[in-house]
Amino acid sequence: MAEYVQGIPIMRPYIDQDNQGYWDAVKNHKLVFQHCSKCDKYHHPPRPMCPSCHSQDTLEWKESSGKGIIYSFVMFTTNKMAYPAFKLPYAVVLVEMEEGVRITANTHEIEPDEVQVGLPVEVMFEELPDGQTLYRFKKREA
Amino acid sequence: MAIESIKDKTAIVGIGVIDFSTNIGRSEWYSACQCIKLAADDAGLNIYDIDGMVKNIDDGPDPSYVQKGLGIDNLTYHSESHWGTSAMMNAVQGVASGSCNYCVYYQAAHRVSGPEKSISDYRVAREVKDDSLDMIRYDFFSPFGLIGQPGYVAMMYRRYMHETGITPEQLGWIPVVDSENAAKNPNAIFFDKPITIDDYMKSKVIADPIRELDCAPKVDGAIAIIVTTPEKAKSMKQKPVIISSNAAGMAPEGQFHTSYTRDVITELPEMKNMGDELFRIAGIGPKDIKLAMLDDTFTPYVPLQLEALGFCGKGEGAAFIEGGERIRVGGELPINPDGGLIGQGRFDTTRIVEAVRQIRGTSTNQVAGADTILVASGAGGPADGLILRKA
Amino acid sequence: MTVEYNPDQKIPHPAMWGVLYKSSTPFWEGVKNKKIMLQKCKSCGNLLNPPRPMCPKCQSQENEWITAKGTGKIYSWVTFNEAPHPAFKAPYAAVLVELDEGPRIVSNMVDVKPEDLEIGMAVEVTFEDVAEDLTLPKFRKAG
Amino acid sequence: MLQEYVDRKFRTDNRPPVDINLIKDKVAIVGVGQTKYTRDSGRDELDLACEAIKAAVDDAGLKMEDIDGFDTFTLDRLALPMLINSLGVPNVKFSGEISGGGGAGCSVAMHAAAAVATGQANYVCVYRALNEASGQRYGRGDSYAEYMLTAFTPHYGYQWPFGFVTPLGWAGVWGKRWMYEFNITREQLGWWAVVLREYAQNNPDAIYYGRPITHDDYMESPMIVDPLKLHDCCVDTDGAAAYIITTVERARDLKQIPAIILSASQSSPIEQEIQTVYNRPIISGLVETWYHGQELYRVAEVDAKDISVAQLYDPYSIGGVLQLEELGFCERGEGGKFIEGGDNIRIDGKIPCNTSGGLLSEAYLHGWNLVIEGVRQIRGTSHNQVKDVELSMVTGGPGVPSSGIILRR
Repeated sequence: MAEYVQGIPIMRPYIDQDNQGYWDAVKNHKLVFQHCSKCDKYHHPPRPMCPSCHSQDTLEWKESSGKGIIYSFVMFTTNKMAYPAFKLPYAVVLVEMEEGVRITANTHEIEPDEVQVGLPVEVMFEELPDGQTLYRFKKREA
Repeated sequence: MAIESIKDKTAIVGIGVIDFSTNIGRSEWYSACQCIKLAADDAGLNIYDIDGMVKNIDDGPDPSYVQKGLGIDNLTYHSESHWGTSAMMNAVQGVASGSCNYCVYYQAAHRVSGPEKSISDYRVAREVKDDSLDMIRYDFFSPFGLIGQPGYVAMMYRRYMHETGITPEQLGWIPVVDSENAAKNPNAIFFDKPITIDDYMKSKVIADPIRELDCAPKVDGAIAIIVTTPEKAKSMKQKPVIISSNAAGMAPEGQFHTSYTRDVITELPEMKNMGDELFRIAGIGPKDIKLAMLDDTFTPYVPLQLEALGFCGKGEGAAFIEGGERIRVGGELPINPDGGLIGQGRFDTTRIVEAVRQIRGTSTNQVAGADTILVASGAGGPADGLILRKA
Repeated sequence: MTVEYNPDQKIPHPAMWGVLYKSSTPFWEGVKNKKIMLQKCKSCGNLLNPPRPMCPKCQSQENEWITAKGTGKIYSWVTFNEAPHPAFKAPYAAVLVELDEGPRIVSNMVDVKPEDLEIGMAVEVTFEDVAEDLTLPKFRKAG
Repeated sequence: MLQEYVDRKFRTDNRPPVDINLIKDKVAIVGVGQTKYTRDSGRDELDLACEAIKAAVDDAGLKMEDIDGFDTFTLDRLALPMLINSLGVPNVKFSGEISGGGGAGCSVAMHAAAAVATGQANYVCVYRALNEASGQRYGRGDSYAEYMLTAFTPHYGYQWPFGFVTPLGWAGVWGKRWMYEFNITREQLGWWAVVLREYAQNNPDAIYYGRPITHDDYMESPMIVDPLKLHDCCVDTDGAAAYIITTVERARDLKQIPAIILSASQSSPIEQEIQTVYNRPIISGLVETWYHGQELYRVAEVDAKDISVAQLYDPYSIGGVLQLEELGFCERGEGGKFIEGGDNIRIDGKIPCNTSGGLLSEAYLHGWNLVIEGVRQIRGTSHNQVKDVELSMVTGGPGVPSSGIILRR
């Protein structure tokens, strides 16, 4: 699943001071989430201050266990709504991580009919030819 | 018959300003959240009580972002506006119509270092040909090399010189007085000390007759202004600043700095329409104004605003500013005691912030008896303005 | 004396706005045929400049195109000492010409130096192929 | 946190009291206009907008110079000065734009109403023009590749790299979760599409006029992005529409029966994004719809059962059906059962919905066509007129900062 069509660039995030920690970690094959040490809460997507206590110096990056379950997903089956750099069909899964945060990504070696709500998955990383590092999810033992 | 007039129906109760810079080193999202936090502190308001948000369309993240950044439960009123400080009108209407309690107008724009720059670099690099990014009509100008606002304004200014005889030696008093005022304002980062008219005359002529010092520089900054009802304002931390009037105006054959097809191109009819409405709502006239916060993004617009708003007669704007005496603090009509945009950078909401400080009596360059202040924005295009007064 | 261009840079093309302002197409088609075309309201005779889909005087959406004489006077001008776009070599001037028919259009002069420009100078149109796919109406001193 | 959220009660204690609400009963929609809805207009958006606005001004019995305010989406590509230079509007005392895409479908009416109610403008024109079908499509994946490869809007950075660039895909994620949690079936969802298509057969302006479908057709239609089938998705449209808002007092002297705004509301609740609202404790509901609905009912001092007819913003069937739950027309999780067979949303059903064919079958005019249909139901001029309409509700899009209005005679 999620194979690329050659020659079409993959879109990328705009890195700024708020999300740099997140994408730097991905570059190093780590998944981190923003955490407020004072409120002991995770916030995703990362933001410039803790929405609960409005402080900045209590924000830290905590490494995720990388494990989660598929909370929901969509399957792109026609080119109408899909991004042309991806071979059809491909899934985008919303994964609820053990930390409680939900993130979206593509899947790795999961057949279309295996993609189901509740499937245990874990994160893995891949290097794209354009130098970008992205994460995906593969099956794991529950 | 209108149901109500907005006269005295709303008040400014909090302002938050981030230190301006040419490389702020933060995201616009951060700046938006932080300036609102500062404004809420200033007002003595719990951030979670904010239920309205308005902004200029190009300046900083959408209300839903800022709300998410601040953890606010629910916004019951939010919108965007294009020009000058016209979003203020949305804030006033939101509060006055009973749609929200506390509406914050935020402008978080990193015009030097922010994504706006990245987007334009990106477009140049990739030659993105997306027509939706060029909504404003320059198809009859750009092919001839008439590109950029200084050039657009210069075309009008040359005609203004021809028709009224205004000279650079007269217009130069705007940046000179701005620099004098800016030197007293720590947030006005472009002048440590005042300049002279000679300095102005030596300033580089970039689009003749426009000089470098005729144009406000770009800057990174963020400002938040909180609006509520005068009733709620009574129990808050600061002395409220009453919004006596608020209006906007446009006029036929208008374009952004390029209304060249009008019969007369050396007037600001949008500003005149706006000013007439502003004074009508407030029930006062130009003579009652103690201090004017005018749009000095490009200096030729200052004398034109003085004319359009009735502070002087047609063609008398140049004489009004010459020598600077009448527009300095202590003069007949002080203008921009904070240093204006020439001193602080292109950031329209600074005018409202300075007006609020003047009425509170906390300006770095206080005008005695500044209890009724006019704020004008959007010179050269759709105009908007406020009359603020002491409670 | 005419504007000099940097050959490796693309001059902004009016087609960039073509999708949003289709009513301008006949003007640029006219320029290709060495004519200045003006949009005129069929219902009230109002000249519409710049072109637009509806007449602001009578709200008619019916219009026709007339050919301008191509003569006019300089109404104002700007001299760029710094080029705001890489395709243009500074210094050069952009002039605002008031056509004898009334409308004002922006253009460049082909035979007058920026320092010799004057408001009121009588001018007439000429056409210059500035790029393979772009012809522009420009002006020279009349008479 | 989950429980805290599920138990969340709509706080009325901190809302401005109803008696100071200047919009309620004081403002009305007095003129509506639209161009032909097509798949390829061959005209620019400025041209389309001029035609629709002129039609709305004529419908109201006004002159163009009476208009002194404008409101639209931030998505709209027209620059206001060129629009008024074409229309011949001499002065604009108020203008505004609202972000959030289709969610602002009724916010624009609310802000126009606020401008009129506070005396800041007399006649506000709310307009939208788009060549969605023939031009750049908002909802198409391939259009992004030509457009921009970097997600300058921060939250898109977490979606775009994964080939996840279209609103339909984003919405599919919470739609799927809703179907999963409440056992909503595709068979049930199909009835939304089928009933709307029935309505379109009586509406000559609808793009799908003359092209009926059966429930079997729906079931056999191709999957576009699982969980959405072709007939679950709105119909890309070229066209423009406009309506005019003024005070009830001025409306009395005008040509049409005014559609009086009983209440108007907007909501952007916690963890709001553009469709990708995935970090809300629950995503199987539409919090923004629930909030704006509660506010609509609070200000109007009515309940769901008082609403005669509703136009619910439905860029995809799931968005329409889920709103039925959040607005209280049926219980939470019961949306699927509620529309089964379609009778509840048909013309003499419990709550007739999207009687012009909606975004699915009339036109995807970003909600303007829904407001216009809401007005027609009040005037009694709909092609699918509901009997004895007292209150006509219209809403803005789901999964984005949203909005709604209730109109009355």
